[in-house]
Amino acid sequence: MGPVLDVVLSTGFLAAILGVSTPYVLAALGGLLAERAGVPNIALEGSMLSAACTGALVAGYSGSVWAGAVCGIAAGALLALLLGVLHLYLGADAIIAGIGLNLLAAGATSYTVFALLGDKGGTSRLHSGALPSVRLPLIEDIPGVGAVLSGQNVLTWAALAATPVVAWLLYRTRFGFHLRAVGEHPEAARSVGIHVHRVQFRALALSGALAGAAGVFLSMGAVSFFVTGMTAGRGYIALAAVFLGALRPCGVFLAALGFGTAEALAVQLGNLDVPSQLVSAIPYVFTLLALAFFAWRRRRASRTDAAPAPLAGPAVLESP
Amino acid sequence: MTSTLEPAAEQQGRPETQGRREFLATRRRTVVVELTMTVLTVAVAVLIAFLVVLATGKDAGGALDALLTGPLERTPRIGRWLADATTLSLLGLSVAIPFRARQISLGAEGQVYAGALASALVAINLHLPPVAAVLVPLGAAALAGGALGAVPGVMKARLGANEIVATLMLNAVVVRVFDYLLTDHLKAPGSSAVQSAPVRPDSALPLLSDFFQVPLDQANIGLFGMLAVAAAVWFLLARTPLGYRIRITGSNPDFARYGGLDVPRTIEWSFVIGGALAGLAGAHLALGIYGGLQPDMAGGLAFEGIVVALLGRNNPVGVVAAALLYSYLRVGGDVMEQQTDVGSDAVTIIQAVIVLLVTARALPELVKRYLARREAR
Amino acid sequence: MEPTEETGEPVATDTAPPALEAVGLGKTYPNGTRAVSDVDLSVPRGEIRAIVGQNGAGKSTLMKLLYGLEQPSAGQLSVHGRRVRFSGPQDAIALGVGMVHQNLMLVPSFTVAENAVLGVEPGRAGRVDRAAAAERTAALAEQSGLAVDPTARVDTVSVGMRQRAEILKALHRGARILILDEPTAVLTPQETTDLFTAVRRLRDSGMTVLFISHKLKEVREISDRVTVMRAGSVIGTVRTEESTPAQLASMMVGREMSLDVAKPPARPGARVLRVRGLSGPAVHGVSLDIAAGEIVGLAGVEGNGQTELVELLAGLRRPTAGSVTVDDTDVTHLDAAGHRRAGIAHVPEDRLSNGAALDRSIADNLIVDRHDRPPVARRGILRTRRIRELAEDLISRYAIRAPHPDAAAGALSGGNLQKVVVARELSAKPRLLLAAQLTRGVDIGAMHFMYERLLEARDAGAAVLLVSADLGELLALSDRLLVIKDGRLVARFDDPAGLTEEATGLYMLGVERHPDERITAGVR
Amino acid sequence: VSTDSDSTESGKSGKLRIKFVINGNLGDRSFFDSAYAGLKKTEKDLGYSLKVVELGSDRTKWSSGFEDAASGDDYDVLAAGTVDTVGFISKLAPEYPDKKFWLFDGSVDYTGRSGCSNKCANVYSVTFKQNEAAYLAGFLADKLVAAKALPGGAGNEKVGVIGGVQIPVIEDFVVGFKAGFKAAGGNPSSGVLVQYVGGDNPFGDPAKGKQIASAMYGQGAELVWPVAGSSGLGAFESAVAAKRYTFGVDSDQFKTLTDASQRQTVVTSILKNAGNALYLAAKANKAGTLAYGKPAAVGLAENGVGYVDNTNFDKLVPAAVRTELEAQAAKVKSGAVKVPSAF
Ligand SMILES: Nc1ncnc2c1ncn2[C@@H]1O[C@H](COP(=O)(O)OP(=O)(O)OP(=O)(O)O)[C@@H](O)[C@H]1O
Ligand SMILES: Nc1ncnc2c1ncn2[C@@H]1O[C@H](COP(=O)(O)OP(=O)(O)OP(=O)(O)O)[C@@H](O)[C@H]1O
Ligand SMILES: [Mg+2]
Ligand SMILES: [Mg+2]
Repeated sequence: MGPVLDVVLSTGFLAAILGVSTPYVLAALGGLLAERAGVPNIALEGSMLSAACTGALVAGYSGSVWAGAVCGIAAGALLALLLGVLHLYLGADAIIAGIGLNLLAAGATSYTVFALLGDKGGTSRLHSGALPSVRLPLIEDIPGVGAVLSGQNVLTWAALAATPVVAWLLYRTRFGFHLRAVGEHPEAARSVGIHVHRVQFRALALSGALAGAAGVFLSMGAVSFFVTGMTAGRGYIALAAVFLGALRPCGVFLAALGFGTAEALAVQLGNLDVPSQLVSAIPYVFTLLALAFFAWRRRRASRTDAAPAPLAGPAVLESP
Repeated sequence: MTSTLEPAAEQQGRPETQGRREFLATRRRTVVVELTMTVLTVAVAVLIAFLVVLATGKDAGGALDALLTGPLERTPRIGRWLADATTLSLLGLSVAIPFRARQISLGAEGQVYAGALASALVAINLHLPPVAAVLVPLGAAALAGGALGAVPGVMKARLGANEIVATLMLNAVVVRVFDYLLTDHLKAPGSSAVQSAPVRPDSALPLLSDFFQVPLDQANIGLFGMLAVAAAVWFLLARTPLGYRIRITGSNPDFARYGGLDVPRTIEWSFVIGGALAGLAGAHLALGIYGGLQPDMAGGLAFEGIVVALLGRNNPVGVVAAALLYSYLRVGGDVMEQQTDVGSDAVTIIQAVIVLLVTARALPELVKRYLARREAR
Repeated sequence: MEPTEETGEPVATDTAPPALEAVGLGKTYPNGTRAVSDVDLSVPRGEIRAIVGQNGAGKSTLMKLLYGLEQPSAGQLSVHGRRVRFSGPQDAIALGVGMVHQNLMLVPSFTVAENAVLGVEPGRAGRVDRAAAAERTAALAEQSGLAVDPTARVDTVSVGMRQRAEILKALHRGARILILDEPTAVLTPQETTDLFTAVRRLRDSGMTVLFISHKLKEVREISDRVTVMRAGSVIGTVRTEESTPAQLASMMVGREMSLDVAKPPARPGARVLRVRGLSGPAVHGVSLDIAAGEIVGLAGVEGNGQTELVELLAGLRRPTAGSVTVDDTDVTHLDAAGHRRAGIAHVPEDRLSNGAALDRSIADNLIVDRHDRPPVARRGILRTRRIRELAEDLISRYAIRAPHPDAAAGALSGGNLQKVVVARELSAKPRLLLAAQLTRGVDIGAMHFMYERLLEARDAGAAVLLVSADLGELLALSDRLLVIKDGRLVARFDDPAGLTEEATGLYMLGVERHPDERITAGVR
Repeated sequence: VSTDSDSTESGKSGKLRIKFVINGNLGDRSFFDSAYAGLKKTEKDLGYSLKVVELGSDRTKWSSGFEDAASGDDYDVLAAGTVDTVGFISKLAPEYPDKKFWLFDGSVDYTGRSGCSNKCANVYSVTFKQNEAAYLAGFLADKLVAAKALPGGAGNEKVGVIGGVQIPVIEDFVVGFKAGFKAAGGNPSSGVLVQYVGGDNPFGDPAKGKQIASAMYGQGAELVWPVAGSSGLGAFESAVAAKRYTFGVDSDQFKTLTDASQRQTVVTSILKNAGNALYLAAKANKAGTLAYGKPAAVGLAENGVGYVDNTNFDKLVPAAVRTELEAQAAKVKSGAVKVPSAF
């Protein structure tokens, strides 16, 4: 246990947490935007996957990682927009449409990779490169902090920056204002002339773009190639973080970071003589306990203060 | 005090009956329109699938033929279709019940494993008289699934914890614990594959092929069990006080509470019953399909159960119909992948396109709107 | 008495085009309901036009057409003489049309100011300047005399303030034509008076106002002319000063009708409800008794604890102190189901949020309190035929205008939905009836009908607690009257006959107060 | 899936038609890909025809997929791999006695006591003694780290093994590796870090593979051996960043990796040569000497498993260690050393 403790307290571990958390944070913030606009985005996973694939392919063929990143993010946004078309215009249930789109992304990425490279496994034969890491010349030299912060991928920085940006967007801008109104009471928003669907489309595009950035991080940051199915359920974890974070940017960020920490911890604990399956269950048990604890505290708090009942419940997934 | 409203009531008498006739006619028409439109959308979806195949430059006609008629070509495929539909229906029903109470439970996956585990443990280890040998494991599966359903149910009903997170997390935990138990404790000695010892022959669900004397793959009496369960779920929802409570709670929980219903308990029951049904689906896999436990034994079925529930609009009859349709496409897809040049990825894409189009209910809406407008003139 | 068909020449003699003009306007909903048909309407600038009609007459639908929320299936619309086609409310807003909806359209988690500016937020470069929003709202509130707290979250403020926030919303958008769909239904007399002052002030500054109400007294007080609708059509438009309430009523229902409530004196029996020192959220130490066969009115300015008191008595909230017994059952710590078993029925003040399940059938809505016992259920099984019979019976006895018991409750008009609620609660043959805002939003025909049912219930031996924002209604129906202020009882009139609204208002506002001994006399 | 030649035509032309049924998907960078490559070679060299059926990873489809594949008349040999298909083959072989079945990386029961009712007389099955190759890997690993022989290394004495999931086939690698590590004088319980990728896509999650490898390097591993399909690809990136070393698996990853700096980290690759075994089986089949009806197991001696000895290996491994390794290999081949197995 001693050496493990050392490792856990090391700067390398803290740096690893940031890296591991990056896709969760980005995708969860994306999920948050969609959810707050009243459209549950189960297609986060699909957005991530298609972005990861597109990014690696474009970067590989064009030779520019930036072109790859932009196209990847666009692919993520596109898939979310497809969800918008299906749900908002064609009346599809958002949850099934999301599941269907995840299926579509899985099939289409694998199909494309095979059609282009003749390899079903992924794009590892293609030189696509990774997005650069950011070195922080001065901070780098500060013991402790330097090793944690310097050398992180640009998208990790983007993830850290995304949280305040999303919060600012939601609470300070006209767009965010409309977005929350649309999610909470679409009729009210419509009655003051807000184009509900337009706002929801934009929110979905942003949501997909953020999930896309998460996917691009996987294939062009964490590693530098695409492997079929490489998102490995991270989109669903991100979705859990959206709700665990109580639909608030800060909470969602902390929840996503919590998942990242738990996963990084599980990676470190993996060497102990504990069955690997049980170790990998730790983050989830931890989440369940946290969920129950926070819910219990919220409930107790609301029991004691005598505020009138709200007009409507918090925006949750729409009723099936 | 003379009622000043007598004339009003009388005046309403005539248009009332006319309104009633109109209402009933509209309702009948709606059913017909919905059915026709569902068939039409499926047709359009298949057409688009055809175009997808055509775009990949493969033999689209052959592929479509395989997709649409393949499942009926050989009796084992019919059996596979029915067996698949059995699991999917149970899973769809398991999701539909909490959905009716407006609880988005995504916990079917974990409940399937819990059910499979419980039923297999009983069916491997206990020596029971013939009929009990089947029923006791089934009961154990329902109990295990229900107990697992109770966890997010209680968390939601009593604490208000988000059920989506709770169920997703619980799935992850249960699947890992299942894997651990299977690899470290239940793996059959001497087997090089990770799988449990087979269930006792008495506990295996009797195969339909033994009754009908045609090879029907693994289709088993679980099919009839499932139909009975679907009927029971219909009865529960439509004809029992608990079902009424579930429906009302799903429609407006504030109203339910005001009306004197115990909303938290109703929510818990919806989770528990849903969990029990998913547990039965797990038992169907363990006792009927695999005859034991295997890792990853639910495949993608748990999530597809959600699709089926929503396609069937959380209505038991609809869910069974949707499950039959969906598993038909699953089998058809496999036939297409085996018999033609269309690759497994393209099959996945086609299935996704079909799911997406069938859920997109715009077409029926547009037609209905058109009909309403024409009538209004 | 046939009203004169009249197409509405402008009251003002100038030749300016009417602010609003509709020709042959019609609307059929996708489900086939023809809510508005062939309506001609012309409202000159600077006029307050009242629109009246029975529940379901199509008033709200007509207003939604004028505001672009619904698109007409026939006819044309002009604003200030310009032919227009609204593709959505944004078009109407751009032309200076503002609307306050019957069901308030506010975002619960936003503040009053944020709601007021929603859609036209102040601020530069895509940002929202919340301070400016609050300032502007405060200024507008000042100007128009609509008092609000701009920084309070909407879900924490009173209904009256929500209503005012809605009007500010329209004003903030620079509305020149203001549609008010039943704005007074939830207001106290004082609030109504203030609202009318504000509306007149707006009219005098050139605003055109369309005003919907079921209260003919208000209509006569505020409007210049009245347009009467029945079954989707305009029956006629009359000058307010030339009309009588009886004439308007008969135009609405299509025949003569009396507006008086015949109320035989009460014959109180044994005590049914006994409340002692009841405290809970917003309620402090309330003690009262209600006997069988009497109606006790509870007056108070909205937000003084009457909602909470009723919900405590209905078991929807938990008391922190005190006791409640009904007949001999101590229900203090029981839940809603326990209260219902003890014989309490409850007509909730907000039928949309907890009085009904809108997407369930009328039949389902009628059996919620008795779904698990005979005759509705036997041996754990629902008996659909019995349910159907029960529903048909209640629909015909309470004259609910519904095509079929299986029709969704949400498809009913407001008044008819209220009848469903009342039918359910009264048919339970309660020992104690808690009736909150019994006639909110229902037309005069239905209103009278409700009064009669209420009196019937009383005479059949029920104890009734009546809470209403309509003081006139309280005074007319109550056998005894209590006044609540800040969660405490402040006055008790054992014989309210001869009591005036003004006199009662003084107690409601806390200007006067009865001594405690008088309030608790006989209550031991 | 890609049919690699038209089955009806090959039927007429009398070519031997192989149908390769995969209970998974191609692209696993492991034995399915390797087996596919070997079978593919038979088309060119032996004039066979090949059709591939991918059943995907959804187990609910496997049983019927095999049943359906076997029922067609468009093949002569049905090839399948992994222990998970043993049950299906055992059931189908007696039902289709005129067809041949090739099973690799798993063995049917030829006694007739369970499984095949015809004692699987038409089944050729071959298993791989991956533990033997893993043993050599462990032996080599300890020799390298104990001697601090790797150029530019940090001089750590630990090594890491990354498995996909904890299943017997993977465990067989781990057990063999630890035995070899011990035989070389190391202490496997402190010197060998073992970790599994797990999760929703254990063999296709390179990001997680990279995290684990990084953690291992962080905990003082001098080299890491990923046995986790595509997840392992992340480990090579990690090795470059940490400036440490790796072993490859299943194919010579010094050749297959595209990135030059990643290639340099690959000391050797441990091969489990399914493709080669199938190719040899096909050749024997053509010659009429393929042994149906009894189990075959190929290890070091039969060249069914092995390690790669290439230029990088020569560069990185000191001559003394190479000699010792060869001596160990000879002992394993001769049976003088019995390598423990997870089965
Ligand atoms: N969205 C809708 N879809 C279908 N029918 C509707 C819809 N809204 C209203 N109706 C129907 O149209 C008719 C007119 O309704 P409307 O709301 O305009 O009545 P109203 O005059 O405002 O009644 P109230 O006084 O109760 O508010 C009613 O029969 C109502 O049931
Ligand atoms: N008002 C209620 N709200 C929520 N759950 C309830 C309510 N009443 C009973 N239940 C629970 O629901 C389950 C089913 O109740 P149901 O009314 O169908 O049967 P029962 O009343 O117990 O049986 P019986 O009809 O023989 O009296 C029971 O476990 C019961 O505890
Ligand atoms: Mg209205
Ligand atoms: Mg009962």
